Amino acid sequence: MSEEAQVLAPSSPPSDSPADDSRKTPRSLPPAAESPRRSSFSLLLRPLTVEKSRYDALTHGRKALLCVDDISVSFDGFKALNNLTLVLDEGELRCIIGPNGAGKTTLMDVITGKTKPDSGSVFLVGDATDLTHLSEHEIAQRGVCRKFQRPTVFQGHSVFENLELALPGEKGVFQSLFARLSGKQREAIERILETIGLTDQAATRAGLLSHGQKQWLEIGMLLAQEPRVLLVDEPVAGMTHQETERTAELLNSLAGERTVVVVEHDMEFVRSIAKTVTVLHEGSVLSEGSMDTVQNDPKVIEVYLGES
Amino acid sequence: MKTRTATILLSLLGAITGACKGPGSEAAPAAPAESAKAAAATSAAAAAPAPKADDTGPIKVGILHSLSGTMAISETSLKDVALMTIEKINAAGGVLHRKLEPVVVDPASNWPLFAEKARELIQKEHVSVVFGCWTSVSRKSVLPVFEELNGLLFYPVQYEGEESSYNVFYTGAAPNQQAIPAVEYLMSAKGGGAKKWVLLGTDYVYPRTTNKILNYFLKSKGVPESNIMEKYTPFGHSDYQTIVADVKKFAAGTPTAVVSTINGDSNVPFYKELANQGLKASDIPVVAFSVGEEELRGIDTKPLVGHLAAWNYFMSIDTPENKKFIADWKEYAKAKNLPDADKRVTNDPMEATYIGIKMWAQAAEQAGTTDINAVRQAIGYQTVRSPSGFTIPMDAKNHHLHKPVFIAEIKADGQFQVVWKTEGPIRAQAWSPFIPESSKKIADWTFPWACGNCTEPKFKTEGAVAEK
Amino acid sequence: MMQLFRALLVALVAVTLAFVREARADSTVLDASGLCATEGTDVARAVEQIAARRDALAARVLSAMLDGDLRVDASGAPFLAQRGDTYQALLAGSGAAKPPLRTPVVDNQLRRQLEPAIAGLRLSVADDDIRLSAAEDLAKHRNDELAPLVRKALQSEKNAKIREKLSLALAQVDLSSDDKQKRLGALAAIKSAADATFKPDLERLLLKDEHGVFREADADVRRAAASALGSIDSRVMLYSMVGNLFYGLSLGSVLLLAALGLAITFGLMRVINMAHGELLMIGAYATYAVEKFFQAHFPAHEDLYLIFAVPAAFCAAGAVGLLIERTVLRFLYGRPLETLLATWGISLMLIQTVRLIFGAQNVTVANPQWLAGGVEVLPGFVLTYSRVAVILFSGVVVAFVWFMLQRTPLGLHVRAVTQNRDMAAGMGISTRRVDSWTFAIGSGVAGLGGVALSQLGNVGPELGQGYIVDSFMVVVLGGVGKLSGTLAGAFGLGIANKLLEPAAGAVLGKIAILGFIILFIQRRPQGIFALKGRAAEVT
Amino acid sequence: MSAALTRLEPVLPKRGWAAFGAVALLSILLVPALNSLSPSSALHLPDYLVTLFGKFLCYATVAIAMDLLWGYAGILSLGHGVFFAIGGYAMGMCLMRAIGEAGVYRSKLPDFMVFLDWKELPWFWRPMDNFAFALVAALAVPGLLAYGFGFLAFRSRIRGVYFSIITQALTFAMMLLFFRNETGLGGNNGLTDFKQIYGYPLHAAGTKHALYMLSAAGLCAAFLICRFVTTSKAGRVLRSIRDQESRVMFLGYDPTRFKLFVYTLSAVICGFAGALYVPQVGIINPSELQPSNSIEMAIWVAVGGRGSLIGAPLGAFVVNGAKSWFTVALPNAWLYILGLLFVAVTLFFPRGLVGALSRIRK
Repeated sequence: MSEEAQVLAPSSPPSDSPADDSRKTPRSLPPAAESPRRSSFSLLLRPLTVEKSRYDALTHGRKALLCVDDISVSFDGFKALNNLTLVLDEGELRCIIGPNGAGKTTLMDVITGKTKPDSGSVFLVGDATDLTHLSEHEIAQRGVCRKFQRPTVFQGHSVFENLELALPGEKGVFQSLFARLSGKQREAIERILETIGLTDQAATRAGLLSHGQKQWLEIGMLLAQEPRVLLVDEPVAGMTHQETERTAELLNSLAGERTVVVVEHDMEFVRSIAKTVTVLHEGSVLSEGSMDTVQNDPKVIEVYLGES
Repeated sequence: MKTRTATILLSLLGAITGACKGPGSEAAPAAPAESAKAAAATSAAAAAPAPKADDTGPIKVGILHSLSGTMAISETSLKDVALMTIEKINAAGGVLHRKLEPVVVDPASNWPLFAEKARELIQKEHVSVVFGCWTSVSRKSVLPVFEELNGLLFYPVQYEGEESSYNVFYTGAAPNQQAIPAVEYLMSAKGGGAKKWVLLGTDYVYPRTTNKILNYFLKSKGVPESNIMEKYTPFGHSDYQTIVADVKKFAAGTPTAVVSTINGDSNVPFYKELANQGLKASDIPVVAFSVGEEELRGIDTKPLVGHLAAWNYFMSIDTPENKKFIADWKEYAKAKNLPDADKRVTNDPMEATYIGIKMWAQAAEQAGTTDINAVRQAIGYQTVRSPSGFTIPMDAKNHHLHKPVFIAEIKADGQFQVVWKTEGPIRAQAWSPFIPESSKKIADWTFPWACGNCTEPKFKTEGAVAEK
Repeated sequence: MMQLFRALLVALVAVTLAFVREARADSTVLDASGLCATEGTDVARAVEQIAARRDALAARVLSAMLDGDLRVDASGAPFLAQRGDTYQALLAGSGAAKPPLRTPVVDNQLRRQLEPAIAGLRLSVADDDIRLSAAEDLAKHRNDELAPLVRKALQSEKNAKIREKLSLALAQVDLSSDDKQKRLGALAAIKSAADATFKPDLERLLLKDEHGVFREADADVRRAAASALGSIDSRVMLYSMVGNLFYGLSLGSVLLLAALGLAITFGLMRVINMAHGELLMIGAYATYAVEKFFQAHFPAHEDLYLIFAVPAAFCAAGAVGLLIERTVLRFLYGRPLETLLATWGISLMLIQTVRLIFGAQNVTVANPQWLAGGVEVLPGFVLTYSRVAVILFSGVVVAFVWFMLQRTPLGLHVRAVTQNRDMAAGMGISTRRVDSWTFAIGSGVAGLGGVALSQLGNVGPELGQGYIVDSFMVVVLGGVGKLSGTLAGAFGLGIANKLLEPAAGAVLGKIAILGFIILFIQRRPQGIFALKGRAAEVT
Repeated sequence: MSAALTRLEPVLPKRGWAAFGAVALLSILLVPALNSLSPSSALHLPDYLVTLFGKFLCYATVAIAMDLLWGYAGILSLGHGVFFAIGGYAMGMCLMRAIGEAGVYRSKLPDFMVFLDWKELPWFWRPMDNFAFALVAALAVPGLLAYGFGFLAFRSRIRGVYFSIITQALTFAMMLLFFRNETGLGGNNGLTDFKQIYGYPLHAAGTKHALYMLSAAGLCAAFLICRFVTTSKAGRVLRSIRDQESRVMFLGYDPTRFKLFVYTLSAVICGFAGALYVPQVGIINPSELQPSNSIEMAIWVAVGGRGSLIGAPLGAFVVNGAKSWFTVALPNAWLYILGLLFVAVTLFFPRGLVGALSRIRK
C-alpha cells in the first residue's frame, strides 16, 4: 500500500487493516503529484501517432504486440532511460532484469503512462496511437495492465468487489452511478476466483488476506481486466517459497494468451519462468536473449552478474 | 396555520419546478409585497403584547457583545461597563423597585449569531432592553430581529449614519458629530490649514460612507478632486509601507491631513509605520475616528504624539462627573479582578453605553413600566448628565443622542489632550445632508409623523394610512 | 547592526551632553512662565521671545518643550523632567523647583512654530549632525523670517551636505524673489536635490493665470523649472521602484519569519500545524513579558529587552510546541489531516488561554529606541530601522535553522528520521525523541517569528490567525521540505505583492496573489524547489 | 430488467427505508407542530428555536456534502464555505430584490448601492429578480465554480493536504473579494434586511415553518442522493480512489472525473443549503467565507464520524448545539470545550461519535 492511501484514508484506525504493512512508514506524505508531468507543451510538438516507417521497422517479420521505441527519460539531469527500444511479441513471457537504477521501474512507468518520456514513443501493434500521449486509465482501457511491486488491492472492499471493479466495460462516472451486475459478469468473476484460488474468500475483506493472497488477488484483478499486456513488477518479493512456486505457475499459465512482462530481482525465479530475458543497464538494453545467452554475455557479467 | 404552511410550501416547490409563472418579474411583486405588509402589521400586533412583565421579579436586561472572536478586543469592555452601570443602579435601589438582572450572551463576532442571540434574548429571556453591538454589520444583522419582535436596542458606537429605526436608540456619534467637525478643525489655521486630504480606511461600509460624506463635504468647501486621495485596505492589513510612502509622496509640499477610518488591528502597524517613516503630526496630522484610549493601550504612543482623534468623550476630560465615572470603573475593574485592572481606561463607546443604560433606567422609572412601547416614548425626552460634562438629551425624533464633539491630540502617555471642542451638544443628522438621496429624508419617530426614513409624514390625518 | 545602532546612540548622547554643558554655562535670566499661558496666542508670543534670544539656552528650553519634558516652576524658571520624577534646572543658579510645577501644553500649532525655531537656533551649533538635522528641518517648509539667518549660516558653512540643505531652504524663499538670477539659482538647487517637496512650487511657476498669461514671466525661469520638474519626476519614479523593492523585501522577510517554523513542522515532519499562528503569538507575548520584566526591574536598560526576548520567545514557543507534541501529535503521526483537526482545536485553546491571562486587548510592545525611526536614504524613501532589523533578523534565523539542520548531530538525526525513519530507528536513533525535538525547535523558530512580528504590528490573542494562510502559502509555494524553497517562496510572494499593490490596490493585489498561487500550484504541484523523479515518490 | 441484473447494493435496506421515512417525517413535522401549540403548553417550542433548528438543518446538509467528499472520496476541502456562501448570496440577492422599494431609501436599488452612489444595477444582479433563476443560480454557480476549480486541481493531481491548503486559499481569496465594496455584493455588511421570500413575509410563522420544513426535506433529500452515490458502483470507485488511487487508474477508471463529479455534487448540495440558510438567519456576509468557518465544517464531520452519512449531520447538530448552549452558559470556557472536543475526537474517537456509539454497542 502506498503512502497516499495513508493520507487519503481518513479514518482507518489500526484495527481496520492488521495486514497493512505500510503502517511502518507513517511519517511520509505523498508528493503533491505522483510524478513530474512533462510540460504538455513539448508533448504537443510531437505527433499523436507513430510514423509508419518506425512502425514497420519494429514490427516487421515478427508477431509483435507492444513496441517501446527510442524512449528517453531524465530526472534533473539523471538519465533514467536512454534511447531504449524494446519489442514484445504476442503471448510471450519476458523477464526484465538489471541492477538498481537500470531503469526497470521507469520503463514500466512509461509504458503505463505514469511517467511521460522526454522523447520516443510506445505503441500497440494494430494501432499506431502513441501511448505516451494518453493518461494511465486510457492506456489501461487499451489492455495494458500493471501489477505493482507491493500488492495494491482495495483493502476495504471484499475480494469479490475488488474483482468486480476490475471487470472491463464502461468506466465513466455516470455509467458506474447506474451500473448493475449481469449474470455473465458474475460468472466471469467466479471463474477468476477459481483461477487465483480465492473462491472461499470471496466475501472476505481484501485487507484481511495474507500477503501472498493479496498478490494473487491483484493478478486476478488484472485478469479480470482482460489485458493484452500484463506488466508485473517483482511479483515474488517477500513471498514464501511455496507461494513463489505457485506464482511462477500462475505466470506461466497466463503467458500464451497474453503477453506478460516480469521485472524481477530473484534470479532463481527468473530462471524458473523465463524464456526470453532482457537486461537493462543505465537506461538502455544491454543484452537480450535466453537466460543462458544472457548469463554468458561478458557485458552482463561485468555490470550485473559480476556484482552479485 | 397548518393549511397556510402547506400552501407556502407548495408554492415554493412550484417556484422551483414551474419557474416561468412565478412572480419574478419587476412588476409582479407588488401584490405579495402588499400582503407582506398586511401580514407584518398583523403579526406586529400579535407580537405587541410585550414580554410578560411579572411585576415583582428582577427586570432582565440583555447584553449582546462579542466576548470571543475578533471583536472581543473592543466589546469586552463594553460588557464590563454595562455590568458596572447595572450594578450601580441596583445598588441605588434598582428600577421601579426591582433589581436589574443582566443576561450576558456571546455572539462570538459572528454576525448571524448576533441575530440568533438577539432573537433568543427577546423571545426566550424576555429582556426589556438590549445593550449591544459594535460593528455596523452586527447592527444590520440584528436590526430586522428587533423590528420584527419589537425589541429595544441601545447601540453605543460611532457609525456611518444613514439609518433610523423605531426600535434602536443610537448613543454613538453620527458622522456630523465626529467626522465633519474634525475635518473642519484640520482646515482651520489652528489645525494646520490642510489643503490636501488623504481618506484612508479599511474596506467596509463605515469608512466608505464616512468618506463619501467627507468627499461631498470637502468639495462643498472648494477642495478639488485632485487634492483628495482615497485608499482602502483589507481587514487585518498589516503592511502599510507602500501606503505611507504614497501619502508622503501625495503630500509633498502642501499642507495635508490624513483622515483615518482604519479599523481595529490594522491601526498598530499603520501608526508604527507612520512613525518609523518619520511622518510627524506637525507635518501631516492624522485624525482617526476609531482610535481611542482602549486602542492606544496596544500601541507605543511616543511616536504618535500630536496625531488626532475626534470623539464625544475622552478619558482626560476634566469634569467631576468624569472623575467619578473613571473612579467607579477602576474600582469595578479591581473588584471584579479584570485582567490588567490597574491600567483599564475609559473611552467613548463605554461612556455611550453608560449613558444609554442610565437613560433607559430613567425612562422606565418615569414610564412606570418596562413595557417597551411606553419606555420608548419616554426615552425620547430624557437627558443625562454625561461624564463629558454636558447635559445630553436624547432626540425624540431621530433616536440619536445630542453629543458634544471633542478633538484631541495623542499624548505620550496614551491619553488625549483636547485641543478643540464644541460649545454644547450638537444634534445628530441621521441622514446626511451631504448625500443627495439622504438629504431629503427626515427621521422623526414622534406622532403623527412616525417614520425614520420618509420624505413626508406617514400619517397625514389621524387614522388614515397614507404612505407615499 | 545592533552595534552600529548602539554606537550611533552613544554618539548622539555624547553630543547632547556636550550641548547640555554648553547650555548650562548660560546664566541669563529666562522667564518661561509665558509658555504656560492658557491662550494659544500668548504662548506663541512667549516662544517667539525666547527664540529671539538666539542662544543655546533658548534652544534647550524650546526643544524640551517640544519633547514634552519642560516644567515651569512657580517662579517661571524652566526645568527638565527626567526619569524617576526628578527635575534638572535649565537655568544656572535657579535652585530647587518651587512648586507647583506646570507643564506647557504643546499642540500641533505650536509644534509647527517650535520646529523651525529650534532648527534656526541650532544652526550655529558646532556639531555637524545637529546642524544637518536642523538644516533638514528648515528645508521642509518655506520660512521667510529665518531666511536671513539661513543665508548667513550658508556663507560660513563648510559641510557640503549641510550646504545643500541650507540652499534648499533658501531656494523656497528665493523662488518668489524679484531677482531673476536668484530664481534661477534656486531652481538649480532644487533640480540637483530633486526633492518631490518642491513639485507644487514648480508647477505653480508653470501655471497660466485666467488671461492665459504665464504667472512666471521669464521664459528662462520657466524652462529651468520645467527641467527641474522633469528631473524630480524621473527621480521620484526611480525611488519609488527602489522603495517598492525594499518594501517587498521587508514583507518577504516577515512572511519568511512567519513561515519558517512551519517549514520545519510541516515541511519536515508533515504535521499540518494549524496552531502555528498561535506559536507566533506566544513568541510575541513572550517579547511582551520580557519587556514588562525589564520595565519593572531594569528601567535603565529597558531598550535591551529585545535581545533577551529572542531566547525567551524561542524557549516559550518551543516549550508549548514540546507540550503539544508530547500530549497530542505523537499519536497522530502519519495522519496529516487529523493533525490538522487536532491542532486547530489546540489553537482555539491557546487563544483563549492567552486571552484569559493577558486580556482580550492588544498589549503594547514598544520598539526599543535603537529600532525606532529610520534614515532617509533617498528623498521620500525612508529605510526604517525596524524593517531593516527584521530583514537581518530573518537572515540570522535562516542561518540558525540551516546550521541546526546541517551542522549539528541533532540536525543529522532529524534528516535521517525524515528520510527513512525505519532505517534511522534501526541505527539506534530514538525517533520519538527526535520527533519531539524537531517539533519543539520548529515551534521555537515560530516563536522567533513572533518576536519580529511584535516589532511591526499589534500583539493580541488573534495575532496568529492573520498569518496562518500566508504561512502555508509560502511553504507550499516554495516546495515542502526545502529551506531554499521557503526562502524563495517568501521573498517571491513579498516582492510580487508589493509590486502589485501600487497598481491594483492592497485588496485586489492580495486576491491576485492568491489566485496566482492557486494557478502556480497547478503547474508545479510540488512548489518552486521541487524534488523530481523517483526520489520525490519514494519519500 | 432481468433478474440477473442487480444493483450492487440497495440504496437503503428494506427496514432502512421504513426507519428513514419515519425519521424524515418526524423531523419535518415535529418542530412546526410543537411550535404551533399554544404558548402555555408545556410542549410548546419557542419561535427562536424554529429558526435555530432550521439553521442546524442547513449545517447538517453541508455536513453530509462534506462527508460525501471527505469520508468517501478522501478529499478534504477546507473551502466548502465558498459554495455555501455563494448559494447564500444567490438567495440573498433574490431576497434583496424582493424588498423592492420597501428599503431604507425607497429606491429600486438595494440600499447599499444607493449608499455607494451606484446608479444602476450591475449585470449579475439583474436576473436575480426572478426567484426561480436565483434558485438555479444558487445551485449552478457553486457547481460551476467547483467544476472549474476542481478541474484545475484534480487534473494537476493535487491531493491530500495540498488540496486542503489550496481550497483554504480559495476561500480566503473569495473572502477578500466579497469584502470589497466594488464587488457589488454589499461588502462587509453583506446582504440583510430581507422582508419577504416569494411574496411571503419572512417573519410570519407560516413562512418560517415552510422554510424549516424545506430545510428538513432538503436534508433528507441530500441524504438520499449521497446514499445513492455511495451505494452505487461509483461510490465503490470513490472509496477505491481514497484508498488506492493508482490502482484505480490502472484498472481503467479516470479518477479525475470521479473526483470532479463528487466535488461538484458536494458543492451543489452546499449551495442548496446556503440558499435555505440565508432566509432563516436573515443575513449573508463575507464572514461566512472565513477559512475558520470552512474548517468548522470539517470538524462537524470529524466529530460525527466520517464515512457514515448519519454521523455527519449528527456531528453538525452536536457541535452547533454545543456552541449555542455554551456561548450562553460558559462564554469564557466555550473555546476550551470546542478545542478539547476536536482533540479528543481525533485522539480517541477517530471514527467520531458514530464509531464510538457502535463500539459501545459491541
